[in-house]
Amino acid sequence: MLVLPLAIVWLAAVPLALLDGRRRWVGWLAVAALGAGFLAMLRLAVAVFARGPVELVAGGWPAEVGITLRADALGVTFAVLSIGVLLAALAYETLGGVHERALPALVLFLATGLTGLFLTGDAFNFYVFFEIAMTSSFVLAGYGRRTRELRAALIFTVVNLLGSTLFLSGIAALYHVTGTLDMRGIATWAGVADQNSVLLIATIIFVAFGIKVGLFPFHFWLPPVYRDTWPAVAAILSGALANIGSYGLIRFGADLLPRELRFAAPALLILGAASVLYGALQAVAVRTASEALAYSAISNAGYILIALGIGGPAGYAAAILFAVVNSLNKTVLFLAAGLRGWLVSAAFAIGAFSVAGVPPSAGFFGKAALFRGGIAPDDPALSVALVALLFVGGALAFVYMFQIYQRDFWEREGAGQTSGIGSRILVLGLAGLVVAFGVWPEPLLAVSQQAAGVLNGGRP
Amino acid sequence: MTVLTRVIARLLLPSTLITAIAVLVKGYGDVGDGFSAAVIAAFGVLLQYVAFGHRAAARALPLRAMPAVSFAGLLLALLVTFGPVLRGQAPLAHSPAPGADVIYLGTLELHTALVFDLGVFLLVFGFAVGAIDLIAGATDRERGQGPL
Amino acid sequence: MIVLFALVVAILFGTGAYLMLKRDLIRVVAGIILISNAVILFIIAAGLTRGRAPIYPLPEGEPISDPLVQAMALTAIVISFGITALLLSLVYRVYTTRETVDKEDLSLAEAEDERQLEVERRA
Amino acid sequence: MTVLLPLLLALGAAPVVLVAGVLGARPAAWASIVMAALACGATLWGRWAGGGALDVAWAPSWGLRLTFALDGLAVLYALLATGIGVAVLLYSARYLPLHLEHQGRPARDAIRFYALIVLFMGAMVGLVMAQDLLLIFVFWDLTAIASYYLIGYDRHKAESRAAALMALLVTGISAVLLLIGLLLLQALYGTFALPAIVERATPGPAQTLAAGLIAAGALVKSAQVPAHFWLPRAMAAPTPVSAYLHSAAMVAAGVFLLGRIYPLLRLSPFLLDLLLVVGLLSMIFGSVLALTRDVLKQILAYSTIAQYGYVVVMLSLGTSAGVVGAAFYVIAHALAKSALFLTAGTVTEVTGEDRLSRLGGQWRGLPVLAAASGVAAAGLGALPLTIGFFKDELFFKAALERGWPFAALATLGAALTLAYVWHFWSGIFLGPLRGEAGRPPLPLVAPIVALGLLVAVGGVAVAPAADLAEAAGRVAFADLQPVEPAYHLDARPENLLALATYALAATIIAARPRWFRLAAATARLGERVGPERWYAAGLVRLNRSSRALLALEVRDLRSRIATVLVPTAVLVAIGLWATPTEGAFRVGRITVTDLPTVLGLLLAAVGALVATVPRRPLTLILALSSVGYSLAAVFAFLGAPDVALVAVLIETILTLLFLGVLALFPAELLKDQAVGPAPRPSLRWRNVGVGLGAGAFAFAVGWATLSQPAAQESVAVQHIRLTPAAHAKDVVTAILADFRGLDTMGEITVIAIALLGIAALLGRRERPMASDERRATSDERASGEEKRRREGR
Repeated sequence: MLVLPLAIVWLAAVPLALLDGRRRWVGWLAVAALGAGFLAMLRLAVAVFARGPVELVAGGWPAEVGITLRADALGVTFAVLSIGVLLAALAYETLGGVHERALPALVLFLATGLTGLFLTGDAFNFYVFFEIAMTSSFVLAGYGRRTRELRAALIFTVVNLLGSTLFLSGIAALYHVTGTLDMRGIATWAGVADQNSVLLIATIIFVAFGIKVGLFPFHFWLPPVYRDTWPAVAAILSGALANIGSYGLIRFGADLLPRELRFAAPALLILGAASVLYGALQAVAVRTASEALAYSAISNAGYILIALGIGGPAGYAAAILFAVVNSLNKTVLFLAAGLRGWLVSAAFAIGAFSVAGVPPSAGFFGKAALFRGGIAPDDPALSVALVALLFVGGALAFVYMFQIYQRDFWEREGAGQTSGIGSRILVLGLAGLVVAFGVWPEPLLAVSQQAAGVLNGGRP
Repeated sequence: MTVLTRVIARLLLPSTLITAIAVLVKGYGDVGDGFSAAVIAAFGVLLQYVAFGHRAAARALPLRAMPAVSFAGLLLALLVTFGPVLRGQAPLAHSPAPGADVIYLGTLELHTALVFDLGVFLLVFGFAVGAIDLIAGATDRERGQGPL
Repeated sequence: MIVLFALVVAILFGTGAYLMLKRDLIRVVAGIILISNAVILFIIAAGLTRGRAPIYPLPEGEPISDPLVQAMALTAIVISFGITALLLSLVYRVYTTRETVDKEDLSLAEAEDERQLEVERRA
Repeated sequence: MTVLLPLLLALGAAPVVLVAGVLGARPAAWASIVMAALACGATLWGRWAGGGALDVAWAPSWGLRLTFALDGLAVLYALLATGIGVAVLLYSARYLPLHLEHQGRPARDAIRFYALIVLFMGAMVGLVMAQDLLLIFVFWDLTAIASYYLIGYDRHKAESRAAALMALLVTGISAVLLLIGLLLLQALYGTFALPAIVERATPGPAQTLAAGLIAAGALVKSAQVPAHFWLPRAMAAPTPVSAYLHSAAMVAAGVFLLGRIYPLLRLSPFLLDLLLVVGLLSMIFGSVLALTRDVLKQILAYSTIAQYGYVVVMLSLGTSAGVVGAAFYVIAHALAKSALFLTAGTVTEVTGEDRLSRLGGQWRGLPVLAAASGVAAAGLGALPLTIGFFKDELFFKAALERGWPFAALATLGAALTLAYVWHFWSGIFLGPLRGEAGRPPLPLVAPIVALGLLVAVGGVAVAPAADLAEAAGRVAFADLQPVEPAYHLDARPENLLALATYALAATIIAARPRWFRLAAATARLGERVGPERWYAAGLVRLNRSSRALLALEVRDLRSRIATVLVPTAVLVAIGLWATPTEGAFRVGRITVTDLPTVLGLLLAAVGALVATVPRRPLTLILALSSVGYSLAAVFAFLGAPDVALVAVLIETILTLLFLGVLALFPAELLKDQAVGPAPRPSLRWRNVGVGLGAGAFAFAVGWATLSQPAAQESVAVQHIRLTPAAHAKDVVTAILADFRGLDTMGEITVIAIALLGIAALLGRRERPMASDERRATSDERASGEEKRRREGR
């Protein structure tokens, strides 16, 4: 059962690579395969939440010798989310008409990478799946093949390659100090290793994931990439791929290196605050919806970091909840920004309200979780500072989201022809999901708490 | 291009391929594996390019099929990976199982890991040759015609 | 040896970084290759138990070099090779659409686009 | 059931209206009216049946519950929301088609309007019944969303858009204060259930802070000074919206919330005093400004600010008379104010004028309207025989309890109210005839008549309203003293104050020419330096500084790389500084047997350094491959023959690929690169600096790691041990193909993806497929371009 979601997408990707993805039936075939993978993942997730983690060692070797695949609450949460986002984006592009033959296969390869890295319990194996995901997204970023997209792809590739090499060095270094690649083993042995080296290793791993989520000051690649890539690709990058960064920060920080995370908490809070304010301030004066969303992504990455800096079960749960909600929001918004018509305007508005944290939307609970985390610390000065920061960041989110919403959807209402009904319904359905989680938040809240519970640093 | 280079190139093609196969099957016992074997084999093909030019090489060799070879290799490796799952074993569980007896073909041990390595070989070979072909093709388009 | 490995890794990484800051994209690719080399050297150094090759029959009483870092290094080499090849073709495509391998020019084009956006926004 | 029915009817109204909208705008209008009337009836029935409560689990993980109760406070506001909702919707059913016709918009646009109004109503009903803090917040923001769309209903007008944005920003952002307060309460008392919190609450700074934050959110919503400015702007909405917003929803929500959390407010005298100041300021300020306005709806808007100022003052007096008075005041005000707004709408509709200076003498053409709105105006002005008389009676009574200064201020406020009400009504209906009036359609008058009648009836039979108010007060004040408003023909202080009010009002009206300049100057001053200016300037400045910041954003690839490397170096440096370094670093020994390795390493280093120098790409590539081969040698010396072999092979093929791609670039271009202008020296040194920084942090991390002895024996030992079991001799190959075969699987997948990417990038430009060429060229391509274009480029 653990292998099934991985096997489905991986095996399906190969024949699709040889087919011409511009044909409609190929696109739908890919959607069906990805949908099957999604369902298998969902089944796995249900089992994990009901009965606890599932694990197996590839090749039937003893643990640590072979690669351990481990599905725990944290991993399956991100996996279901990311594959869901990919599914939505692929269906969106298939509805609108695929332009390049490789697209469906690339999305499936990306799904393979994401599934694998969320389900693996081995640090180096994580790196390998990470590279599968990154390589497919490098190619995807150039989708459209005009100067704009190619430039975005180049920037994306070069900066993220730098991040990948940093991450790889981090893994090698962790192996050196712990003598193992198994995540559980690393968590055990990194805690007894000398703090000096582990902290430095943690720093470069942090940078690698910081680049991925677009944290200030590692974010400079992000705005042109999110702005200039195709809408569906931008949705994939921000809704699915950025999850690697959030997941990585949570997994490597709170689970594998909790001692270093606690030690670096002040730095995380400062960087997070800078990211929140910087991204939100930049987003105010931008010219297009996608650019506003890009800066908003930077701002929201800061929130995740702040939640991690707050730490404890509440902080980690908030980080996970916010990461999930943020990914949903960005998917809806990027997809909606590429369309026109009144259903789309409603979807964009729902996304905007969710980003601003207005109920009844999933974003509200993300924001409330952050505020609860901000109130939690015993130090009143810290609490006040955190709450004030969250307040200012939220206020700016109101300004930038609704300035752009009014400009793009109110002022220009009726301009341009309406997009296809299929894509619009898809986007509205996603937005409906955001509202549904706002009305009935229990699944999100329970999942984030349970996911935080599997972390070494997140046990009460 | 002199006649000599062409002759040498033609002669070298089988020998590189044989070296490659040797590296492939010997991998388990000694240095080398499917990957190195594939790169060595790719050099043999590359030599044909140098000797005969892209057009001629493309005519003589099934270059168009390279992506297919590549993905067939990937599929093969994937089947070895996920095949055992159908039998209720862990993925990549090789048969014969660890410690069990192996059928020998001369000194060659028949083992699913070998099939896995074959998949790697096909994929990397397809990649190397395919990439070179694509670059050569782009060169052709860029300046009409000519060798690498 | 420890400090020497660290130093050479640092030199490879630093020169790679320096090349990545250069104007033309060819040098950026070269920089990435150097940085990858630095990382692979670091991986091998991370298993610094010098000894015989880990191939059976194992030598008696002699140290054996760490096979796991070798496997990691091999995987990393292959991955970075594939990605470098991809990056090279991306650079080529950027060149054919922009007629340049010059980064400066690339950012100029971006500035142009942004000015265009500004004009449209005002309108 | 008694709770559920009004709630379901109110919340279900919006979907019902949308469904009815499928049939057209008129059915939607009727559906909205029917649903509002049903909800109103259900609320009355619920009150008759004695209230009730509902408590269902919502989100157990956070301890959230769906708790609703139909208590006195809820009944009062729910009746206002649904009852006035019926009147407003009846009015809208005729008004909106006219409105849309004027603007040349399709009649179907009205459906959205009705749906939003009933959504607004549903949100209000939910808000007043909710007993769970987060639930309260959910409905609170839902009213903000509904009002946002209603204010921005005429979205083609820039004015409407700005007003909607302002209302959303001001009320939405201030609502976050409320949220913080609610979460703080939860953190203090461990529950989101308001009744439980009221029980557990004890005075203290944290409690005061929480209650203060909630009150702040409530005051902004009630448009109290200094956050009042959004309300007059919100007049950009169609008139029925204003009528509803001001009387029964949105603005009323603010004072409702103050009533809801009153037990918490009471714990802190400081907070009550603060509220008192805000209320008094709003009262005076709103009244004075209302007196100076010329646009009909503006007068009413400032009046609302002042009127809710009264309510806040009454609440903050801290007496039971004040609390009941506040509740009563809300009823009286809602009836009168909605009638007056609708009057303004009708007058504007039939005359086309919306300013007092262009109106006058309209009673001739609109006698019924003049009479009905006259009664409503009298109600707002607190003349006897209207419900308004009692609101002032209670107000005076409460003020007197606190002392004469408060009574004096109350009198002044009441007099100002009477004065601007007169200003408004007489300006429209009395004096010489100005403005051509057509005949108003019946639905534009009937709701006003109905509301006027209610105002008059309330002036005779005060008991029902008084009961409602008392029941509402009981929620806030458990130990409530009954208050019985009635006409007393004696010389009690309240009556004297009322008389004083009339006299003062007459003076103010008569002396209008004397004070008008002063008042207008004050208003102008307020506009020039007031909070609205701050808002506008703040928004402009925010956008400007954001644009300036945006201009600073890095724009080229090299800086994007540098901005990754430099902060990393800084972080690593901080990490080094923050941890003890003593004994953490080891140099390590070098023996004679290491010499080949050392040599290889040095060659690699030299090769890398050489690679930075050449200007010709070919030399660069040679330098690169020398690095690669040297490293391969190092690997061989270190006992890693597999790695060495692959490194050599890869280096060779990579060099060939590199050369191949290079051959694609025209020679001139590469030459240009080679001899092109040298980069500016500053830039060059910056690059060198960044490179050095990168090298430094790599060195630090590398050295720190390698100095650290492994914490345990490497797992590789087991790999070596188990290799024979895997039928292999070469441990590395066994790891790659067996132990860690999944890594290899991933690795070759990366290669396959790279091939896919190279094919996409270097292959022939993809042409649209023959089979669906038409689709691909025309609509697919177009839709792609369209996407781009629509993104605003």
